[in-house]
Amino acid sequence: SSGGGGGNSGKHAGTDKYTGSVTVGTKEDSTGPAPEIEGAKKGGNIIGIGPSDFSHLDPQRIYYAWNSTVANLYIRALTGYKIASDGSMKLVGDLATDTGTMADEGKTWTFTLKDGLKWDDGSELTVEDVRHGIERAFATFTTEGAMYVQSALVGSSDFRSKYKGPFSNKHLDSIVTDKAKKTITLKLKVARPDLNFTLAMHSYGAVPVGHDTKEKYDKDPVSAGPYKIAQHAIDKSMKLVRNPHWDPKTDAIRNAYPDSFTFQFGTEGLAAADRLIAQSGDDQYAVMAYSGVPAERLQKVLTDPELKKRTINGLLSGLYYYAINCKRITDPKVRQALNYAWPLEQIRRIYGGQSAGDYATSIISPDILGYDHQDVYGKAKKPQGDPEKAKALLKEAGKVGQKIVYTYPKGGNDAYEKTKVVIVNALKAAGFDPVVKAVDQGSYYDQVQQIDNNFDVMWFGWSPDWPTGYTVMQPLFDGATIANGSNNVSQLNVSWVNDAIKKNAVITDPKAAGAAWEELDKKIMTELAPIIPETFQRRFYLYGSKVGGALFDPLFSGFIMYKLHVKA
Amino acid sequence: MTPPTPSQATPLEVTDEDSAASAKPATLKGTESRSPGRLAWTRFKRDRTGVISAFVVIFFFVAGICAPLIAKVYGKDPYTTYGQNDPSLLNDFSYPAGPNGGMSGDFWFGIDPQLGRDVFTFLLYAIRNSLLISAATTLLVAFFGVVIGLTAGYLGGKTDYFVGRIIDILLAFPQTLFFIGFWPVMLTILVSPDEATPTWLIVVSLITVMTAFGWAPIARLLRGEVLALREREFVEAAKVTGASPARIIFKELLPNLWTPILIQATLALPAYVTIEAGLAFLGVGLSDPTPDWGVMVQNASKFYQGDITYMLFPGVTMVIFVVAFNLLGDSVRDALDPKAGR
Amino acid sequence: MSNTTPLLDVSGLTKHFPIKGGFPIRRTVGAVQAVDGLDFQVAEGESLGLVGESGCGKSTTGRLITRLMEPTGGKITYRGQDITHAGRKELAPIRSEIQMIFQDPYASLNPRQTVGKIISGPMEINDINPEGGREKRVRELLEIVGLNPEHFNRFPHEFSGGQRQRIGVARALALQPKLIVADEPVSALDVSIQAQVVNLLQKVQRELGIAFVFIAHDLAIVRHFSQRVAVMYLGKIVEIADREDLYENPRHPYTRALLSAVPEATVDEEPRERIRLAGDVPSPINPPSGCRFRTRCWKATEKCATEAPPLVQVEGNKPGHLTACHYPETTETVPAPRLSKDPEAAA
Amino acid sequence: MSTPFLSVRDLRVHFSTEDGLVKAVDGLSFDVEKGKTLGIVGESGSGKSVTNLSILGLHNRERTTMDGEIILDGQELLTASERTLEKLRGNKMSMIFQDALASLSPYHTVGVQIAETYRKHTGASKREARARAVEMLRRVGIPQPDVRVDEYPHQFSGGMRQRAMIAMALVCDPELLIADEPTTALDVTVQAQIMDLLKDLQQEFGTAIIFITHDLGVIADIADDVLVMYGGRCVERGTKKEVLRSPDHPYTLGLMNSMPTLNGSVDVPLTPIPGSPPSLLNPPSGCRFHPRCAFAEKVSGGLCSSDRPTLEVVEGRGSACHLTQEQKQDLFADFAATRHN
Amino acid sequence: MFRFLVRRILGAAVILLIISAITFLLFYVAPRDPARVACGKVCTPQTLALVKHNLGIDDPLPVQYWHWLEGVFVGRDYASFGHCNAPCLGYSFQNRVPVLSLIEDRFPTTISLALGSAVVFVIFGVGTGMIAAVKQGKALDKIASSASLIGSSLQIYIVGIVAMYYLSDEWGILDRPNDSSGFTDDPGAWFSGLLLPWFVLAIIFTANYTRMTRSQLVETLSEDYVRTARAKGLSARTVFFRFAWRGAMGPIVTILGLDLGSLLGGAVITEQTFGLHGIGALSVKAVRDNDLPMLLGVVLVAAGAIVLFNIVVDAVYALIDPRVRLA
Ligand SMILES: Nc1ncnc2c1ncn2[C@@H]1O[C@H](COP(=O)(O)OP(=O)(O)OP(=O)(O)O)[C@@H](O)[C@H]1O
Ligand SMILES: Nc1ncnc2c1ncn2[C@@H]1O[C@H](COP(=O)(O)OP(=O)(O)OP(=O)(O)O)[C@@H](O)[C@H]1O
Ligand SMILES: [Mg+2]
Ligand SMILES: [Mg+2]
Repeated sequence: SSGGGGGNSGKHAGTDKYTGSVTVGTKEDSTGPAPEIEGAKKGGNIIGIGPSDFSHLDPQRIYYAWNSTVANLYIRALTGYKIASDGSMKLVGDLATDTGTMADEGKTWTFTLKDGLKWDDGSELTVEDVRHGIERAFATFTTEGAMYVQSALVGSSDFRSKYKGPFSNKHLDSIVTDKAKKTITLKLKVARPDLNFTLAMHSYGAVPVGHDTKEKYDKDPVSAGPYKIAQHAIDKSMKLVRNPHWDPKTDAIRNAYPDSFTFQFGTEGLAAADRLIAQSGDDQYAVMAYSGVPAERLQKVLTDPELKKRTINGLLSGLYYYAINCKRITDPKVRQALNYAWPLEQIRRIYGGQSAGDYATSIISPDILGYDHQDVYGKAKKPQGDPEKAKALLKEAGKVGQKIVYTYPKGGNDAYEKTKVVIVNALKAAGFDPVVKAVDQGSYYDQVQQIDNNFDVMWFGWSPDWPTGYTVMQPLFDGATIANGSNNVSQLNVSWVNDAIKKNAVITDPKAAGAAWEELDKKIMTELAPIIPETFQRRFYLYGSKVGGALFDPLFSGFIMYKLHVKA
Repeated sequence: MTPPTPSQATPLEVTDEDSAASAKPATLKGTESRSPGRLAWTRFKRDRTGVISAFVVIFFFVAGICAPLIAKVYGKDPYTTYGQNDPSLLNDFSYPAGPNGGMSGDFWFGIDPQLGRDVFTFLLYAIRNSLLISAATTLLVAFFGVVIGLTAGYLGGKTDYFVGRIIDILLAFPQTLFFIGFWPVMLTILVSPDEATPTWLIVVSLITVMTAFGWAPIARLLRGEVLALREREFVEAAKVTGASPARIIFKELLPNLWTPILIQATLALPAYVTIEAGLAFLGVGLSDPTPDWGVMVQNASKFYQGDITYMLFPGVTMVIFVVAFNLLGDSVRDALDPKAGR
Repeated sequence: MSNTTPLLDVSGLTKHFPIKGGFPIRRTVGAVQAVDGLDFQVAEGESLGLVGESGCGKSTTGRLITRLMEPTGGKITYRGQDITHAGRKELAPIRSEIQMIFQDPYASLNPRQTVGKIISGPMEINDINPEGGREKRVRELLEIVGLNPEHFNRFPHEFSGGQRQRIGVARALALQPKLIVADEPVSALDVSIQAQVVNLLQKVQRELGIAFVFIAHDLAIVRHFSQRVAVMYLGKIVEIADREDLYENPRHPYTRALLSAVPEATVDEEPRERIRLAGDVPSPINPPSGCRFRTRCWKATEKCATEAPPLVQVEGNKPGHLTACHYPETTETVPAPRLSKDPEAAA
Repeated sequence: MSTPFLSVRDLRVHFSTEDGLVKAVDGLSFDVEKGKTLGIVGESGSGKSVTNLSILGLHNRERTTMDGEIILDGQELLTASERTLEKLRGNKMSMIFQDALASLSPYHTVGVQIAETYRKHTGASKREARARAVEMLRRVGIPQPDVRVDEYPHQFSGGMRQRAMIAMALVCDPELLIADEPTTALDVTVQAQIMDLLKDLQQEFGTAIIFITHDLGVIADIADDVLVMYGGRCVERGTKKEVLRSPDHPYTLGLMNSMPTLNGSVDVPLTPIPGSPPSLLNPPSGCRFHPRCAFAEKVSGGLCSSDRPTLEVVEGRGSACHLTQEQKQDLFADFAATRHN
Repeated sequence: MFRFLVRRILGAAVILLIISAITFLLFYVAPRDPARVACGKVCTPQTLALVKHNLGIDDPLPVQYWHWLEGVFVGRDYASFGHCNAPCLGYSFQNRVPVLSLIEDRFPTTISLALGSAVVFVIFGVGTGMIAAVKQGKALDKIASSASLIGSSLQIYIVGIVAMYYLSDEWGILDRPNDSSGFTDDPGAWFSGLLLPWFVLAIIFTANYTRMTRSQLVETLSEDYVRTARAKGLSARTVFFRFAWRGAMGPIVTILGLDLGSLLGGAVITEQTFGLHGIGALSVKAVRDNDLPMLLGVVLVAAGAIVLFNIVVDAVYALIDPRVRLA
């Protein structure tokens, strides 16, 4: 609290090891119950503090990670990730007995349901419910969820024109269920060797056919997990209590120690951090639900041993980067120059220094299968930027004084107001003519995802939906996806890239696939430089001193709610 | 007769005797007369608090106006990221490495976290910008408020009704919401999509929108004053001699409204300083790296736990300025309107 | 003089102030009949006194004549020219000839203007450039009204009430008017000062030949100042006559009552016969039918309630002495009874 | 002679203001007898109201210095405590103010305002007090008093307000009534009504009245004794007849001469008093009237501008002037010729 | 009174209608697309069109406004949500619940904040003002006057933060602001959760009331009718409270009405500073989310509160001052 900071402390305060090395588990691994956590006892209430309410509770409308932190407590899909206390992940069967059986080079997938699965009203969870969850994703109101499975099932990204969803009492022919055998078979139009990963997304969680209230389901979903929603004041608070019909023996993933969870919304990161630093009253039982300790509090939290003890941290699964609009900046040399010029060090310093994360030097992030350190532009050595090299490249391209319109979302994260300053300085030093054009965060994505936008460099971020290269490369660089609203904001449309994506996508061996994606990464960065990778951000979360079992979720980058417990 | 016994005026009265008796000195006295303005000025000069606060306020304005000069002499500017350029100035968490917010002989008020800019010059320019915006807004608001209020009040009838309804709507409109909801949007319309929004445009539009809302209460107040003044006999006297409405409004009424106008202005200026800062605090209005009080407070509000110094400078200077200006306003009011006891 | 056109001719002058009300849409629901059908003339150089109780419409009449207000009805002719509804432009040439002096010496001078500006303002507006410049004229005027000409740079608040009223007179004189409407010019002044201003006005009237409409409620001052006097009651003239006629031979009961109520600073004589009027002047929104004075009149009959008495020369009056009464007083008329204190009885 | 009912001795009331010390009343003495009316005349600012507010002790004690003696029925008022005064005000002595609209509370009905005084001093019940208020309103001639009692002052006409004010002042049958220009703002017809009313009430109860006015005509109508004030001092005292018939001070004379009358000659101009009233911040030295006095030169040695003339009262009659009795006879006679009656 | 109320409420309705139309128009002036939010992480043009249709924003502007008005006056049918009874302010784009239900949910906080702090600042402000007026010119008066001046110069976003830091985080005297318990479900928690915001709001507002009360009282204390009351022999207390204070109340009530009007419309900065969930927070969120129905809702609530309190103030004024006639 007193003025001044004190000298440079040297190393960052996070763990050094990347946590997210994922493997595919066996049937054994998929059998419940989940391993007990040492010293954990049942009972109590855990409080989750967050800036805003979960945007969706309906499984088919859940996509974003923060929704998934709570979805984990009541939604179950065919597969899921079993996370060990060291942070390593295993893909296991959740509703299914294992991670499924692939046939037909990845075009046919079959899963068998476990016994004893029940909804929170005691009725049985059947294969029909699982199918319903997938078919529901075609409905007109489930626009927010993932689309991989739908596209794969009908073989078109405009899948709603092929199938209107289950409410017209028609089922997809491409899904075959067998109630007696408890099996469900998906027959895809295109090969998807990693469909078992895809199906772990909450977007494909099961929904009871008999209790589907369509749009209204979003407010009051039925639980298949250990907790169910008891009370929900939108944007203010939500309370989850035990689901008595959840049987731990059917669940290899989840523990369920607290009797209840209470989420309190409307507390921004800074205030939440302050609350947990003070931890008065019930705040001892609180965790920062999904927004971490902001840059401004890192020093306080990490330099105070008592506070530091109450943190967890980990790298975000995603990549923060700056997309270069290849339609406007057509010369790869200029894009390379931008990569050289970018002041990664200054930016990270604003984010809070070394503790805030690692410099990103590639497209694929460390959590992804097959990650291999690579650094085309030598950013690890010269993170502050290399204006000379950049200038030389610019000169070569004959584009000295090139105007660069840089944009970022205004109003969300104040750090971007600061990073823009160092970016402008760096660009100027490298011989560019930077123009800053902030866009109100409410319409930011809308605007940068317009094909004919007027931005050259756009702040952007991407989290893969499951930890394989496909979920990074395909959405970001597949030329076929270019359209208004597409995530290929670089608007990269290069045939060899498109081909490589297609080819890599069907490699069934995870190891080989990983290597192939890595290679593509390197090639894209070297030859095309459509983006400027910025950081693999590290996030710190505070929790109250009475909270036990705090563990960083490598997938959703928050607390693993179902592993928390109240300390005596 | 009991009511009209203004004792204050009595000592000033010119009696016929003294003029008749001494014609020569009367000539001299005749020219130096005590206008109501001068009287107010003498009253003001006697008010110690008022004079001191006037000096404080003037000090702020001078500091603001001379900011570039001072910065030049001092040898720093508010935009250079000293801390980023010289890594020893900021620690690993981007807080100033030195104690007390990095205050030193080089950086008198320290440097700011994250970017490591010079707080002293930043503050100077912040004062400059904040005062510029609020002073301009005050002037404009007063101008439009006066013109519209005067016209509506004097003309009455349909004009008055129409203006009155517009004022009703403006006063009922939630202004903060307008600012956070619509102002940024309107800005984007004005600027070509691949050009940076120039700071002058932000400033101008900010002033414009604040003026658009701000004139209404002043106009309403002045309208009321005009309605009262309009019934005064000296206005009728002017009408009897054939004065045009314009002449009556500007030559007869306006000089009598300087007191309420000045009072409103002294209330408005500090209010606009805080409104503008409040908007910047909410993230609309001026924003980094444009120096501004509100921007500084907003920044500081995030760092105060680790670096209270940074909060201290903008917070304390702003409070001092507003307090001084309010005190000054009070004294001006007392001087202009001695009866409204305070 | 009587056959030449009078300077000012007022006939049937009426002013009704609308009263807004109604529900749900506002509209005019009634009217304050402030002035209701006045007829009188003012000859050149003549002073007409206008007296009556508060609220009887004296000031309204003054404002109508000076065209500060738009009449609701009737006609105002100035030197043969109809100015009843003349606009600002049409009035321009006449403006300088009809001026006004106001009651309140504090409110009638703009506190933010110097005396010089106040007096030269009218000249500026009417673009009059007297020989030797306006400033010289201002000094002259100040001299005329008995103020130190060196004081033209001072502000009104530096003067006493009487002096301010002189400034008001100087302003009125600046345009060399033919007619001055003086609305209670001395009622706000102290007794000792009143006389100063009355004398000044009298001097001005005589020396410059200016006609006056002199509004007052002090009967003694009107008598002193005006050759002809009109008595108003509730928006109407009840009696108009030459000074001597009116004060010595009042024919309207109201005039009599008014005169008898004036307290006099004499102790020698036997107390005069007093007529005590009960109650107050009725509201001009709903004036009594017929003769408006009947509610307070001790002679009122049925006729008074149904028939409004015309303003005519009643029997026994000299020419020009007009009275509006069905039962005019004669000198022998039995004095009015001292009314009981309960005004209900009279109402 | 018995001790007078009210006796004011050498009263001095000074206000300290921003501009300096205002000597509003500067050495004033007079008596009032029971059942009699003392008329106080004087120009605006001569200290009439200030004098009478001191009797009731209504000045702000912190900003006013008061000296001298005010004895009401044997009780010293100037030094009396606020509690003593509270008991006397509205009860034994009461006051009627000029501007009835401003002086009546706009927030309470007339009846309540009257009843409240009565309850305070008699401890009567609400109902009794209300009945008393109705009775008082009837007594001062307000029509339909039982209805009017529940109306607010702004619903009354000017004359009725003044009556209500009188009713309020008289509700506890005070022994001393101070009327501060109660009729100045009213029309002559209403003024006559009010004065009749006061006279009747005085006859009935034998109240002592101090009647303040600037109109000698009103004095002639109502007063028994007259006190003429100028610049915070008394310049002349006497019975009404004495003062009006043979004024003994140039100021009184001037006042009379400057008033037009209903039956004097109209062709002679009025004779005003030149100049304007004195400032009380820097009052003229010596006799305060001397700058405006037509006879100041007639007194040798510039006495008028250097010495304050003493007021010598013999049997209630006296004036403060440096002129000798002979001079006065000479000079005043000339002057009287120009009178308008 | 009845006529006054009817007339004024009609006028208020017209104002609100105009304001809603302006808001509607201004919203669409912006190059922003509320559909994007509901379009998910991967947003194809087809999905976007679908979302637009779902939200009812594929109609032309006047039609949309007409539908909205219809909803307000006669209710409205939604394809996906069914019937929404009048007055229906629409469904929130972002939260997909009726706007009205969200507002109802947030209003208790806003009311608690406004009324609670009003109680504090009126009691303290008026009390101090009274003392200052009685002790005019004395030390106490001077202290009160200067304290109130400094108080009124403070800003919530400075004092609030500092107070929160010291009073609750560092010293633990007061609880951190928290509005999770309503008055009805846990009065104790409700009280302690709002104490700090009340306190801080009160510091800033008290000052105005002190100054206002003082100057009004100084004025009324010198009124003639107060002098009359003293002349009647009434005690100083009675004179002060029954007469002087009665006269001073009108303007104070006016200001209080205006303050309450704007506080009830949502104190954006206050709620932002303390992290409370009132109308102010809701409006900030509506803006961030491009949530037009929500934005319209909060704009109308805020404007409505102001307009309503204007009417209330006028009515109360007429009750205080019998001279005022309502028309
Ligand atoms: N409270 C006060 N503070 C300062 N000066 C005062 C105060 N009250 C009265 N005076 C001054 O004292 C003088 C006498 O005032 P006072 O009211 O007694 O006059 P008055 O004879 O009643 O005049 P009027 O006929 O106008 O009522 C005036 O000059 C007035 O300005
Ligand atoms: N602008 C106006 N609107 C409505 N009524 C008015 C207006 N001006 C005057 N009146 C009314 O007209 C009537 C006559 O008013 P006017 O001022 O002419 O009376 P007055 O004889 O001059 O009275 P006073 O002696 O009090 O000056 C009064 O009842 C007054 O209330
Ligand atoms: Mg007086
Ligand atoms: Mg008048």
